[in-house]
Amino acid sequence: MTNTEPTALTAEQTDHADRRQRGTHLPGDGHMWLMVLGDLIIFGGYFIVYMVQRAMAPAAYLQAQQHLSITIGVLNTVVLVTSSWFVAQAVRAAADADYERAVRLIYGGGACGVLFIGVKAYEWTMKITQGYTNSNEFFMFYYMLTGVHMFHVALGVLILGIVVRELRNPRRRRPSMVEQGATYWHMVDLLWLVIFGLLYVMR
Amino acid sequence: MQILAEAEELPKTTNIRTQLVALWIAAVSALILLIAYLAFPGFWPPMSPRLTAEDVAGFYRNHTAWIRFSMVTFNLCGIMLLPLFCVVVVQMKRMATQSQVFAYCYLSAVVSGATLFALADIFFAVAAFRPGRDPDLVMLLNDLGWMVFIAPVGMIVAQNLMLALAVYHDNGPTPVFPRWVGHLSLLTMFAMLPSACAMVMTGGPLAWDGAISFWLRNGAFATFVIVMFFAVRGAVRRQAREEGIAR
Amino acid sequence: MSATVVAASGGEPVGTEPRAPASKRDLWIVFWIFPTFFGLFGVIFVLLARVIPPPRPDVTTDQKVQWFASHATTIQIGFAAVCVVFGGAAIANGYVAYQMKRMTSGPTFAYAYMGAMAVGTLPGLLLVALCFSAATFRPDREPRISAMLYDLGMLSFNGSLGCFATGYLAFAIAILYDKNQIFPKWLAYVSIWQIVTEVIATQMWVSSAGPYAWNGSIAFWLAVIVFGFWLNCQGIFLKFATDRQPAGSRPAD
Amino acid sequence: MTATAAQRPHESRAITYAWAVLCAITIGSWWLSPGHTTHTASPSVAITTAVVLLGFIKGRLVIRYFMAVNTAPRWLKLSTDAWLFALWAAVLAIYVH
Repeated sequence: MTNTEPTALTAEQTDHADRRQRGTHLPGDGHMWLMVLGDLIIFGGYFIVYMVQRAMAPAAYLQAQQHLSITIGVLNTVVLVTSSWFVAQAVRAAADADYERAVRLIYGGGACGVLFIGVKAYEWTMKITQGYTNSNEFFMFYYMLTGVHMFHVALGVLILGIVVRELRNPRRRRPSMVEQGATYWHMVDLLWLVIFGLLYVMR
Repeated sequence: MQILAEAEELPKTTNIRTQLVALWIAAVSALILLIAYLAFPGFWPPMSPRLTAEDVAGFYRNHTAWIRFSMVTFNLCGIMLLPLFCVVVVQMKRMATQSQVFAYCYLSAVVSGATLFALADIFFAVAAFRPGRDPDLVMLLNDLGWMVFIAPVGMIVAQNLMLALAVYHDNGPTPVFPRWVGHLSLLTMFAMLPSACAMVMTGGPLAWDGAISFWLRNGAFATFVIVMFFAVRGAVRRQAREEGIAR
Repeated sequence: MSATVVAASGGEPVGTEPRAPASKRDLWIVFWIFPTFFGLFGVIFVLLARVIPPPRPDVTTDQKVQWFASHATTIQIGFAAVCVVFGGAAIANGYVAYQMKRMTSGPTFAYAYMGAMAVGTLPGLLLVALCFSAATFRPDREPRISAMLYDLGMLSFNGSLGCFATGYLAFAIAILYDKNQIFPKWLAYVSIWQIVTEVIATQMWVSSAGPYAWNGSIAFWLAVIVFGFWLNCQGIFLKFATDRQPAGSRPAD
Repeated sequence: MTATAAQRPHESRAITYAWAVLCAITIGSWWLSPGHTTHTASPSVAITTAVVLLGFIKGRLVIRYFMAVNTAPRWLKLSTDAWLFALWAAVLAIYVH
């Protein structure tokens, strides 16, 4: 996959590779996983509440759902999944000590993240000008879930920036740091897939 | 206290000077506040919670000018007591044998407490702003003003508890404050504690116009501020002598 | 371990004059105020003041007056007690700020935390006490005024968001830059949840019923669960930080 | 070490396959969604069940391949799977109920 020959691996990197092969490697660190699992549970709570509220007025929700543009939803999902691909490949590149490629890939992932925010902002603007505000219960959930998610995306872009800064400094580059950032970024992707399914697709 | 000539320009001398300036700001403000206090007709005697809405509205209508004068003065000078408490924080941080934890908690409580004090006069002043206002609303503003002024003593309780504990734990050879400052602090705290009942009571000594909630509470606080002025000034002077910048 | 702590932050020599042997009693006294205050806070607000679980926002003026009337006694006892003990909030927050001051991340965010939380006490705690006490103080008060006090109290109590969001942000950033590990890194991440719940709670200002109202499943209950978890973690790690602080040390100026 | 180096192109390919499947499912759900203005959508248990299943699959692909949980300790595999299963099962249960 890579053009350049990997440079010498550090002890940490060979150790990671070894544990990965044995299937006992924790990507990133426990602090980040605690945050991710907790965040998943909290969002799970939001999703369940959404479903319960939806079950009380399914017709009204379905009717409101029809005002969302599925094309924009699909576009944004593909953008975010692609950004995750970039970041996941960056983790592999960093594990191979190919830091230049890792940085380029993370730039790609970050650019997709920014594009996602741009598309989302466009979608919000459209919906608000069309008169779908948070006075409708479905749209209240729409703005809340996508808004909180967008906050996570923005935070993720910041985290990717921190990862790039660390990768560019030879004394600070550590695979576990890249993995932490990547773990967070994929969580953002994962949550979006659920939001996409619940808000845009289900009937 | 005489600042030594050779220490005139040192930063630690400035530290002493600013503390003394802060003390005097507080002292002058306290004097002005006392005048405002004497000028507020609602304190002579303190207004009863049992007044009817008409009586309350009539009171604000009849004494508008004096109420405005005293409340604007409270508004302007009330928080100027804060520098005194900040000098107490500086002195608490000097205490040699402890971790300074009491000083931080004291500062935190002082800031919260000051925001409450800053709120009460606004309610009174707004009640006097439009003499023709609906009496029910004037009474509401009057209730809120009295309650904020008298009842939330929790921050002063926390403050004085921290000060007293700090004084008792300051057991080095040269304590910052004499031990009686701790006793006084606790005594003031207990004197002010019962006025929390003013949130509930409509009559008797614990109501906001009562002997305990009004006279004892405010008397204790005024005495505490006056005595603390001298106690803190003494501490600052000792600091100057210990640091070798004054005789 | 203690060597790194001393070297990095705590170990500024405390005076040169002879003094009593170092003790940590002052730290422990202040630490125990933290759980004591929040325990009292929980008991008072749940059992007496009736603010948690929150009364409904979607009721008529008469129902609000009725609600005040039927809970008047406990509300009055509860909020009179709040007036006595709410200084504990200042001490608890002050102690967190004190421990933050021992971090290697500089004093900025310790002061920011202290300031934000000290300001937050007024809108987030005292105003509801004031409004509900004023409403129960005169049962015969004009019903429209009592109903307004009901809204003012509940919205200030549940809807004062910025002070606390600022405090949590300061707390998180300070932890992330700290090398002394006064608090664990994940507690900083967890503080992000707190900010998110505060952001979501903004919706209680536009929503008078349903999941986003001030008693709603999302704006209130999920937020309270997250807050409870976070507060317990903060308390537990405050204890560990107190355990590890060397006797006789104080934060750098 | 040579053995692990040989693993890497394989891992990298797996990530790309996962990406391709995710994109395909996403684009496929375009036809399922109610968000077309040309017709009026009606509730459909079949479509919702499909959404739930596809959502589960997509989530698992992200967790296993992107988040590299495939090579992670067992507790992490179990807890992420438990979250995924509990979430989608609850969604379906509430919907059907």
